[in-house]
Amino acid sequence: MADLVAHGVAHRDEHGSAGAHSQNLRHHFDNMSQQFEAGNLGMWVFLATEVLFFGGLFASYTVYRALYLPGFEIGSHLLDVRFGAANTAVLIGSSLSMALAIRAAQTGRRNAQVFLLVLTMILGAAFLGIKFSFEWRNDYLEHLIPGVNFLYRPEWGANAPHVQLFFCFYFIMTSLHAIHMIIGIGLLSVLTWMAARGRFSPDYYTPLEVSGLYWHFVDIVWIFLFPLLYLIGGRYGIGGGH
Amino acid sequence: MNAATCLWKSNLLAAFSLPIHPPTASTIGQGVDYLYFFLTGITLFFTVLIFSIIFYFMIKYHRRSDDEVPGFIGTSMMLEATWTLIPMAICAVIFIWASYLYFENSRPPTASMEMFVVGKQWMWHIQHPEGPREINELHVPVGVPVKLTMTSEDVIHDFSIPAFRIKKDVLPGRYSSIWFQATKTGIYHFYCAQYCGTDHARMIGWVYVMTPDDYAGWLSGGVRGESMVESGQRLFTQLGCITCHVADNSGRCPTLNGVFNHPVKLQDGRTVMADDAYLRNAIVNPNSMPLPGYAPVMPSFQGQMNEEQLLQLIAYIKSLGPEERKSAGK
Amino acid sequence: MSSHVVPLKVYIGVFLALLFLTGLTTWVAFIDLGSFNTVVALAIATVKMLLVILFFMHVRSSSGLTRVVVAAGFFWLALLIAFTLSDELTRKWSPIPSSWGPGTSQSQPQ
Amino acid sequence: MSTAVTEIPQESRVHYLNVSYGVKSWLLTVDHKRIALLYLVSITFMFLVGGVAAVLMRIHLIEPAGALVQPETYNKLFSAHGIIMVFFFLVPSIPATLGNFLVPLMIGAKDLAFPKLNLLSWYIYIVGALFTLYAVISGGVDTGWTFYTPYSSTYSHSAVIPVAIGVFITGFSSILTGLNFIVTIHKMRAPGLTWFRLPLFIWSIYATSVIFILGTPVLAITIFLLGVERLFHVGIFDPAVGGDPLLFQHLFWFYSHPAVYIMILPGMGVVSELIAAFSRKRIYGYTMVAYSSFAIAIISFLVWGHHMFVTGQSIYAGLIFSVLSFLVAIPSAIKVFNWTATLYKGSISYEAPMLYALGFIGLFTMGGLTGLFLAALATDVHLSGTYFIVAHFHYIMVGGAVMAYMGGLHYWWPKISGRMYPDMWARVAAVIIFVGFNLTFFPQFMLGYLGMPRRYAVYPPEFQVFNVMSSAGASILGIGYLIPLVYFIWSMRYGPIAPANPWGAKGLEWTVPSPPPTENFEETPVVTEEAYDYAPIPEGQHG
Repeated sequence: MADLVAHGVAHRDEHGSAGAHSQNLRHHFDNMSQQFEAGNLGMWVFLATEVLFFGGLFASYTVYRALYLPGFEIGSHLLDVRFGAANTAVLIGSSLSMALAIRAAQTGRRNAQVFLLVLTMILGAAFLGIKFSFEWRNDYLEHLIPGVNFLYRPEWGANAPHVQLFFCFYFIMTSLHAIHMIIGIGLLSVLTWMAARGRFSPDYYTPLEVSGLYWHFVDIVWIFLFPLLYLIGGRYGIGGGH
Repeated sequence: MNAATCLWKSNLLAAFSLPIHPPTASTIGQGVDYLYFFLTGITLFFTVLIFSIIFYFMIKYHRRSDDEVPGFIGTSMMLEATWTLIPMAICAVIFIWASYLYFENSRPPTASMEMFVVGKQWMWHIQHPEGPREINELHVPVGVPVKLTMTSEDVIHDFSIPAFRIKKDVLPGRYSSIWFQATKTGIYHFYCAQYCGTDHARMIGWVYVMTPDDYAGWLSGGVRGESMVESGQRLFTQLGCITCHVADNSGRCPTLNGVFNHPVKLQDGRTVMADDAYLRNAIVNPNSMPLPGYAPVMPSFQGQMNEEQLLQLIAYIKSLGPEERKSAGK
Repeated sequence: MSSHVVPLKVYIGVFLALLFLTGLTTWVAFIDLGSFNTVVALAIATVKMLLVILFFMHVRSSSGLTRVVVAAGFFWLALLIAFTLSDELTRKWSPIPSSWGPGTSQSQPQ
Repeated sequence: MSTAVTEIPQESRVHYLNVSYGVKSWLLTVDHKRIALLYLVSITFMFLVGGVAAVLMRIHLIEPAGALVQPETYNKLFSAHGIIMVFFFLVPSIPATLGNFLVPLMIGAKDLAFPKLNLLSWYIYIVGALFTLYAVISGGVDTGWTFYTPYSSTYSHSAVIPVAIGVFITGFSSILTGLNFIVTIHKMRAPGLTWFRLPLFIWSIYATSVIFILGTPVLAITIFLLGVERLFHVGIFDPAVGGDPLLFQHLFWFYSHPAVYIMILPGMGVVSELIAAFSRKRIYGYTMVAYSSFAIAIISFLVWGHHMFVTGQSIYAGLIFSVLSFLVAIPSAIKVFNWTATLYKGSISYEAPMLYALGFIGLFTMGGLTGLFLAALATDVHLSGTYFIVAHFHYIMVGGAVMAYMGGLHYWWPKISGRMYPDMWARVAAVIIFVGFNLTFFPQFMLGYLGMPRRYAVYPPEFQVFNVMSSAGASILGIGYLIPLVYFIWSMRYGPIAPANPWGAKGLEWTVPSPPPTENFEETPVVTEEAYDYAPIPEGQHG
């Protein structure tokens, strides 16, 4: 959690009190390019941290998947690949609109910025909608949420604990990802407001750029989560979707 | 026994009011000690070296006036290389020596006596193959390799016998093992060396190293329960294993005669060794490793028996030679 | 400001490539490739990641320092996974009992 | 760098301490120097709390049957001591106080790159610390600072969750501090201040920040998984359903071994500054010392398995981790030799900071060499889990990191407070700490070799003699630490006014007045000289 709040501040730092100044340059920087580079590097370093933050989960997941492949396959095949693939497409779309929003700032088109930022948020919300109201709801109904209502099924046999382990990681990874999405949407709403007030120009769009990096990173996490969670051991032999 | 303990303790206190070296009472201990002394020598040498140089320089180059400015001294790459390569060489020697010892020590001799250790908060249960059980005490004959197969009922413990220079974590849900061959009769401490909760510090006991005659006397003296194998055999019947695992391989399940320590071919094509861990898994989690040609009909016995019974059952299966079953169990 | 404006068609092209790869990875999952299914899925994911990093995140036109930071993150992740697996995957090989197989001598250190 | 400082009387001059007053001016400050002081006060408090726990433990252990408390309480004491000292004192100690204060000053910047983020780091630290203190007061936690599963996840009946939350939160404070340092050192250096003109303290802080950035998140997620497991019992680390308790140890040590270097690397940086200043010489083998910080930061991530040689980790993995552990000893050895060589033909004076620095070299050498016993597989089997380990890491963390911290605090105290401390008292305290430290921890090497396991509330009587020695040493050590606390506070009001450069040392931080103005430098300095440029460096030589 804290990292995300911090991100907001990290990001705000570059433009923080800018409203009060006639310029966007903070006093302890020598010039705009130093400030831009500092903000950019700060976000990249933060993302390196994020890689390792998710990395602990990926490492644990890899270990258990290597040890308990059959259980993980059963678990993976209980997920609906159509939702996973659709969500991947939605998220890629949001990354595109984010990138285009930055481009709109670079080319000084304010209305396009606002439109694209709103579109990004809508796509992000759509992702979360699919995740929560279809996938997680189904999982709940099918008693697949460990620690809440998980039930062993007889056909899993001795693999049952490992199926549960798979769902542990499924829920921890997707919820951590979802939290990052929610923070990202919060960030974008601030940016939208700023964009609407014309705060960004071809000379100054650092907040957009660094938030974009964050948004794309969250996209990348999902790009890996999709095959790792939905496509274990191939989907052949179990029929389409469910 | 308690009197002997007290006597020994007071003797020790009298003899070594300030002990600086633990007793060395196993074949492994000797080798570890040599390495330890070598390392101590290295440590002393370099500590004394650094301290002396610092003291010497401190006195020799003491600042004499406030505006004194010493000249620049360029770095000699030869010198840098020297004090990089020499420590490297020393480290390489220690690494090879220590690893060699460790590998040697991790390999129990085949002719080992096997004893079973179960750790639980906060005591040690020990069972001898002949039957006697002990709590927080371990009687062993001198000069005979002994292998301890260990597991835990709850958290991670660690079975440590400093006089033998051995130690190994005891984990729940799996077996770990150590072995030793005592070289000196006597009484030595063993400890739990992995923090395990409130009374961690009371999870200690004594190893009694006895002459083989004394050990035989001790074995016959105590109230003798069933041997490990006998208990296992009883469980084998009670739990109904015997109805499927028929000796002549005519049952619904494969015969267990001679299965121990031999490769088993699994349905997915892998071949695994039928060691303790395999047998344990096969009992607790039978369907996780289906065998070709057999239906997965065996139920899991997880929760049906405690760790000690599991050990007994495995001891019985291990005792089943390739020949007739009735010759086993004796 | 440092970065130049990337042409619209590059963004659209990358987007279409990402969509195509998503479809591809899903489609491939329904074909039996044995253990190669995982390899292919991860390879495709890696390509997608590179596309996002290089184009959407502008690493293609950014400084060497940024590239080092990106590489460091993934390199350390690889270390974490590789070294953990070095234990988890080799743990079951208990040393071969000295009685097993011909030519192994009784090793009993004195 | 050698520009003469015009001395204006301190009282009439506006500096960062008197620029504004009141609680609000401190709690909302974004000045890196004030934030450093906020940290200084907070970690000193945590040090005292952890220290009290240590003293109680040592009193308890005077008698084999335990002299003071029940085993349950003892377990909570050593857990509180470990958790507080590691996560709330040692990890932030030098980076968050001296680092925060000095990084911008040393590189000629007005502030860190993200001042508000810096303040936020402190608040995060405080929230984490409050959670942990709450847990300690509301009943305590008894898992040890290592939180090993399944004890912590299933069997412990203590306040594991609040402490886990505290540690989790504090981790982000480290991450943000590290992030700030990395960006600052990359982007805010004064013109002319190339990488190889940087003070070695900056190199070590940079290397430390790399570990902060790449290690701490793994700890955070590990603690998170532990919390999930404890709350929901879903089996992540539970062997009954296929979870692996050793996986927790892998993830935990992936951070916590490098964390040892988070503690010692900044100490190495401080000692490099002190040795140079008090022998008036450029550090011998500057480049090697700088690179070795980096080598340590990287290799330190590859050695964590040496904490697990007796856990049942694969012996092949053990082999790899063992050889890499020996490898990480090499850069440390290089540093020790280079520091010692710096003294050669120097102009050595024995102010208190120098005494700490020399003490550091000696104790770190011993701590490092005893580490070889633990990197070596065969001897580790005998020694791991015993007091030998306790002694070894205290030689590194207390004999090393805390000594350096104390030395650095004395060295830069005139810059921080604008006042001098009483030199005689400081030297006496340094000697007392050195003696007390050795008396406390050397006997523990013997105890460990004899086989006494750590974390024992009671112990067999044959170990009593060494335990009593250790407890006696601890009381001396305790007094040693209280003396500086008293005279530092005293000096803030009554100490003689400090000049801008009381030691005649080189470095940008000594070119500004003591205490420095809020903006640090009136105009951005331009650096034309090498670091530690006491004597002219011949053309083309870097050394």
